[in-house]
Amino acid sequence: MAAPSSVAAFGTTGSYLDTFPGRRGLWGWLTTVDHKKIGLMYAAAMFTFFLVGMALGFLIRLELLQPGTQFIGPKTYNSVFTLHGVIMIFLFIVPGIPAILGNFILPLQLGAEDVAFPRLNLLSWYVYMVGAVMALASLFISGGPIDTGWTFYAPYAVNTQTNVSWAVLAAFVLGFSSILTGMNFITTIHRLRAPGMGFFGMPLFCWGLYATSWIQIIATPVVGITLVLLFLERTLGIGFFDPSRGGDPILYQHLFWIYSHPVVYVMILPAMGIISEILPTFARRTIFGYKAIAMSSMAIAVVGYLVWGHHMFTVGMSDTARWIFSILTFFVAVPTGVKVFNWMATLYRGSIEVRVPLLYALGWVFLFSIGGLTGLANGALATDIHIHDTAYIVGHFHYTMFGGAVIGMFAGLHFWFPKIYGRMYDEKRATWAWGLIMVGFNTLYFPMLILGIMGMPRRYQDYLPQFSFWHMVSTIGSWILVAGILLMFFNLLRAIRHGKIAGDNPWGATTLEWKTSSPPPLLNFAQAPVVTTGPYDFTEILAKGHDPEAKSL
Amino acid sequence: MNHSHSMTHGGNARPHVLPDGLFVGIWVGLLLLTAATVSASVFFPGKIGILVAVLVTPAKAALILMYFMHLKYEKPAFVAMFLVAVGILAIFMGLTFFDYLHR
Amino acid sequence: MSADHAHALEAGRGNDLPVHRDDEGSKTGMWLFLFTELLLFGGLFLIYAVYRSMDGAAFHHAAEELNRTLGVTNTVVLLTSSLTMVLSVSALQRGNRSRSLAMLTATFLLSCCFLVIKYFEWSAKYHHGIFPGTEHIHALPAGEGLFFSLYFMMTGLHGIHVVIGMIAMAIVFAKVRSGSINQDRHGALEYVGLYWHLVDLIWVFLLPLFYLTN
Amino acid sequence: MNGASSYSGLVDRAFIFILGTSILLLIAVTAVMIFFIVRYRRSKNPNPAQIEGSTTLETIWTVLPTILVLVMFYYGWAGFKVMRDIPDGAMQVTVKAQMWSWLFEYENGKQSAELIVPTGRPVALNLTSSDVIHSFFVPAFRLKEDCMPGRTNHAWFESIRDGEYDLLCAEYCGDLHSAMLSKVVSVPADSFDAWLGLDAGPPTGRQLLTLRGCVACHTLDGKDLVGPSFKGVFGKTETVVLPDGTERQVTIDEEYLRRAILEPKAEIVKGYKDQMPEQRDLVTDEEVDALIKFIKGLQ
Repeated sequence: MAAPSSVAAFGTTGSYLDTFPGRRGLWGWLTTVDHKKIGLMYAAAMFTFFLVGMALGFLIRLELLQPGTQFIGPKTYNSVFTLHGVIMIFLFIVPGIPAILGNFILPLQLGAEDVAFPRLNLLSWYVYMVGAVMALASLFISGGPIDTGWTFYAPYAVNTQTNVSWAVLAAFVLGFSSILTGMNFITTIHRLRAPGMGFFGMPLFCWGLYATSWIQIIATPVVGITLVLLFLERTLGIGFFDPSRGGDPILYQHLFWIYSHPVVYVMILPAMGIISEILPTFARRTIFGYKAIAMSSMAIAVVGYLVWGHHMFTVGMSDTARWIFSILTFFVAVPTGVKVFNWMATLYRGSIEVRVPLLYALGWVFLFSIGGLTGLANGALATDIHIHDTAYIVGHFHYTMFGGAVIGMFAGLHFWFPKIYGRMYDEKRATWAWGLIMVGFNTLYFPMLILGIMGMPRRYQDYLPQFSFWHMVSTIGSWILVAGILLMFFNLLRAIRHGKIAGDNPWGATTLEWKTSSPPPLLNFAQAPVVTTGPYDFTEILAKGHDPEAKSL
Repeated sequence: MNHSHSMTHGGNARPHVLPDGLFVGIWVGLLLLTAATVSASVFFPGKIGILVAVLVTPAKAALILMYFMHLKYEKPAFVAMFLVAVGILAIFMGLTFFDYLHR
Repeated sequence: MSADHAHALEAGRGNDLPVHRDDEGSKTGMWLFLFTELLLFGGLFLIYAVYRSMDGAAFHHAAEELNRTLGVTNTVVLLTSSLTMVLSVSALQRGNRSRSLAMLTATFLLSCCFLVIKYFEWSAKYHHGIFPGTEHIHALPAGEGLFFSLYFMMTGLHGIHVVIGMIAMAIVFAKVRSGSINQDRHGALEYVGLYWHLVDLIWVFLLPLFYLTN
Repeated sequence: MNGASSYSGLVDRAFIFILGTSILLLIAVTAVMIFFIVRYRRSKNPNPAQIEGSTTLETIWTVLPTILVLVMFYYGWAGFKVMRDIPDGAMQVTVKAQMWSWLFEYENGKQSAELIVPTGRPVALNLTSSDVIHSFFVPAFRLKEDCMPGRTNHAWFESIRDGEYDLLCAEYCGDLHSAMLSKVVSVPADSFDAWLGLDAGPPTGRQLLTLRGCVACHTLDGKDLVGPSFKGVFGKTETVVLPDGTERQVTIDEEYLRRAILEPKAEIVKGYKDQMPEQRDLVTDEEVDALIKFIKGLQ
C-alpha cells in the first residue's frame, strides 16, 4: 500500500499524543479512531462518573453513621444508593477495564496497529456517552431520580413513580456499547495477533479480555431485551412481570440475573488478567501454569452462565432449582482457586522487586481472596438464606467488585501509566495512597460482613441500635478510603505533566507493549513485531541485567 | 508500513460460490417443509402437529444456516462459535426450567 | 508532514489507507453480531417457553385469533426473499452486477410485501382491541393476555429488524450501483445477506410458536 | 448471636465450617504471599528460577478444592433441607406483607401485627404480598423467605426459646423499607393457646390502625411521614388533588375520611404522592366506622 512516506513516518515515530496539524484540540480527540486515544476518552468519562459514584457512596456512609435520620431522609437515601449502584455498575465497572485499559493495551500486546474495527470503536464511545447522558437526564426529567436499586426489580420498578423508564433505556444503550466493544475485541484477538503469536502465546490480559468479550456478547442482549420489556411494562402494561396479569416477577429476576451474574465476571476477568501481567514482571520470572490460568478464565466465563440462580435462593424458586444452582455455584470456586494458587507459585523463587504496581497486585490478591471466600457462604444454601439481602452481601460484593475489579484497574493504571504517558508518577506518594486505600477499604467493608451475619438487612436508611458500633467503624473507614483514592488520582494527574520521563520499559517487562516507545507512536510500532518467544520470557531482560534507575521501595 | 500486509494473510481469498440451482433447491425444500408443518397442524392438531413442528423447524433453520448463510463452507471456528452461542441459549432455557417444572 | 496527510492517516485507518483489509475479520465481527441478535430474541423465546409451559391451554385458545393464512403467506414471502438475497450475493460474486441489483430489488420488494401483510394483520387486531394496554386485552384470561403481549413483542421486534434490513439493503443497493461494492469487495452485501437470513431464520421459529399453536 | 429455632444449629454448623475454612485459607494465602515476598526479594535472590508449571500441582489444586467445595455444598444443603421440610400438623399462619407493615393471620381468623408463636411447636408460614416484593427475615431463626405478590411462598420454623425476636423486611420495598419492622414473640405453649383463644371482640379503631398497617405511613403524633399525620386532621380544611389534576378545597369530615380510606386515589391531599393502596375490599363497614371514630377523637 503506497502511503506517502511522511505519513508513514508520522505514524511510526513520535507520540500518539502529539497533535496532528489540522486536527487540534478537542475536535482531534472527538473524531479520533486511534484505540489509545479512545481508551483515554473512556478514562476521562468513566473516572468522572467514578468520582460521582464515590461521592454518593460517601453520602450513604455518612447517613449510616448513627441510627436515625442524620441529614437525608428515606426517599433521598433510596435514590442515592440506587444512583450509586447504577453509576458504579453500568457506567464504570462493567465497561471499565475493557474500555479503558483493554482499548489501550490489547492491540499493543498483540502487536497490532489498532483494533479490528477502529471506527466501530469510536462509535462505541459515542454510544456509551449517549447512554451516560440518558442516565443523568433521568435524574431531572419528570418523576425524579430512580429509587429502585440498581437491580430494577419488578414489580417495584413497574409501580414506582420515579423515572425508571429513562434509566432502563440508558442501561440498554450502555449494554449496546459493551456489545460493540466485545465484538471488536474478539475479532481483534482472532485476526490481528502478530506473526508468531498463537492463541497460547498471548499475554494473559488478552485472555481475560477474550473471555470477557464473549460474556458481553452473549449475556448483554438478554438484559437488553429484559430492560426494554420493563420499559414497555411501565408504558403499555404488557404484563410479563405483573402478577395481576398472570406475569411472574420471579421471571424478571431470572432474566436479570442471567445477564447480571455472568457480568460480574466481565468485571473481574480482565482484572485477573492484569494481575497475571504484574506478578511475573516484578518477580522477573515466567508465570506459573500459563495454560491453567488462560483456561481457567474461559472456564469461569462458561460456568458463570450456569449459576445465576444463587441470587434467588429466597424468592420462592423450586427447591430443585435451588440445590442445582447451589452446587453449580461451587464449581466457579475451583478455577478461581486455581488462579490464586498459580499466582502464588509465580512468586516462588522469583526475584521480587516490590514496587507500586506489585503492591496493588498483592493487595488485590488479599482483597479478592476475601471476596471470593466470603462468596462460599453465599453459595451454600443454609447459610445463604440467612445472609441473603443483608449487609454481608454488600460487603462481599464490594470485596469482589471494588476489591477485585477496581483495585485491579488501579493496579493496571499504575503498571501501564508510564507506557500511556511516557512519564512516571511519584512512587512514594503512590505508596501512601495504596496504604490508605488498603486500610480504608478493610475498615469500610469488613464491618459489613459482621453486620450482615448479625442480621442487618441491606438498603436500610435506618437501623436497630445493636448495629450502631460496626456502622460507625464502617463510616470511619469510608473517610480513609476516600482520602486514599483522592491522593491516588492527584498523584497520577500530576504525573501526566510533571512526572519524570519513564523510559520505554521501566519495569523490565516482557510483553510487546513494552517493546515500543513510551508513549507509543500512532501506529504503535516502528517495526512490525514478530514473536519468537512466549509472552513471559525473561531471558533477554536478565541477560541485559536490566536494572531500572528507580530503586526498590 | 510493510507489516500491514502481513495481517492480510488468508483473509481475502476468492469466495467459494455455490451454484444458483442449489439455492433454488434449498428454497423448494424450505417451502415443502413449511407445507409439512402447516398441514400437520391443520390435519392433526395437538400432539402430532406439535411434534412435526418441533422436528421440522430446526431442520428448516439448519438449511438456512448451512446453505443460505454459508456456514457449511466456513472454517470450523465459525461453526464452533455458533454452537457456543446456541448452546448457551439452551443452557439458559434448561436451567430456568429447573425452576418452573419443579414448583 | 502536511495537514492533509495527517487527516488521511487518521481517517484512513480501518478503511483503506495504511491499514490492511481483512474480509474474514469483518465476517467474524458480523457473525458475532448475529449471536447477539440471537440472544436478544432468546430472552423473548425464554419468556414464551415459560408462560406456555404454565398455561398452554390459554396459548392454544388465543392462537385461534391469529390469521394462519396470513402467517403462512408471510413465511413464503420471507423464505423467497432469502432466496433472492442469496442469489443477489452470488451474482455479484460472479461479477454479474445487473443481476445482483435485480435480485436485491426483488428482496426489497418482498420485504415490503411482508410488512404490508404484517400491517394488515396488526391493524385488524388493533381494531378488535387486541393490543397491549387496551381494556379488551386486560379483560382476557391472564394466559391469553400474555400470549398476545408476546405476539406483539416478538413480531414487533422482528418487524423492526425487517425495517433495519430494508434500510441496509437500500444502502448496499446504492453502493453496488456506484461500484464501491463489486466483485472484489462484496463483503458489505454478503453481511446484509447474513443479517437478512437471520431475520428469516427467526421468523421460521415464530411461525409455529404463534400461528400453528392451536 | 444465638440461634433460636430448631434448625439454627444446623445453619450455624454450616457457617462455622465454611467461614472457618475460609479464614484458614485466607491466612494461608496471605502468609505464603508475604513469606515469598520477603524470602525471594531481589536483593536476596537476584537470579529467578524460570518454572513453567507442574501438572501434578495443577491437578492437586484442582481436585482438592473441588472436594472441599462439595463438602461445603453438602453442609449447606443439609441445613437447607430441614428448612424446606415443613412438618405435618404445623400450625398455619398466613403472612401478609404490604408497604410497609406486616399482618399475621391465624387459622381461627385471629389477626396480629406481631407474630405471636408457641415455643416448641412448629409454625408453617404462608407468605404473600399485596403490592411489591418483601422478605420475611428473622435473624435469630436463620430464616428468610420472600413475600411475592401473586403467589404464596412457604417456610416454617420452631422457636426453641421464649423471647422477642426482631423481624425485618429484607427485600427493598420503597420509601419506608427500613421501618418495616415487627417482632416474633415466642411464648410458652399454654399462654399462646390462651391468647389465641381469647376473643377480645372486634378490634378497636386503634388496633385496626396497626393491623391494617396505617401507622406505617400516618403517625399519631403530628409528624408527617409518607402520608399526613392523623393527629388533629379531623375538621381541618385541605386542598386535594383529583386524578385529572384539578384541585379543590375539602373539609375533612366523616364522609371525606370514608372516601380517603376506601378510594384513596380519588382525592389526594396536596403535597403527598399517590401511594396508598385501596382498602375497599380489605376492610368492613364496621371497621371503617371504628377507624373514623378513632381518628375523630385524635385531636
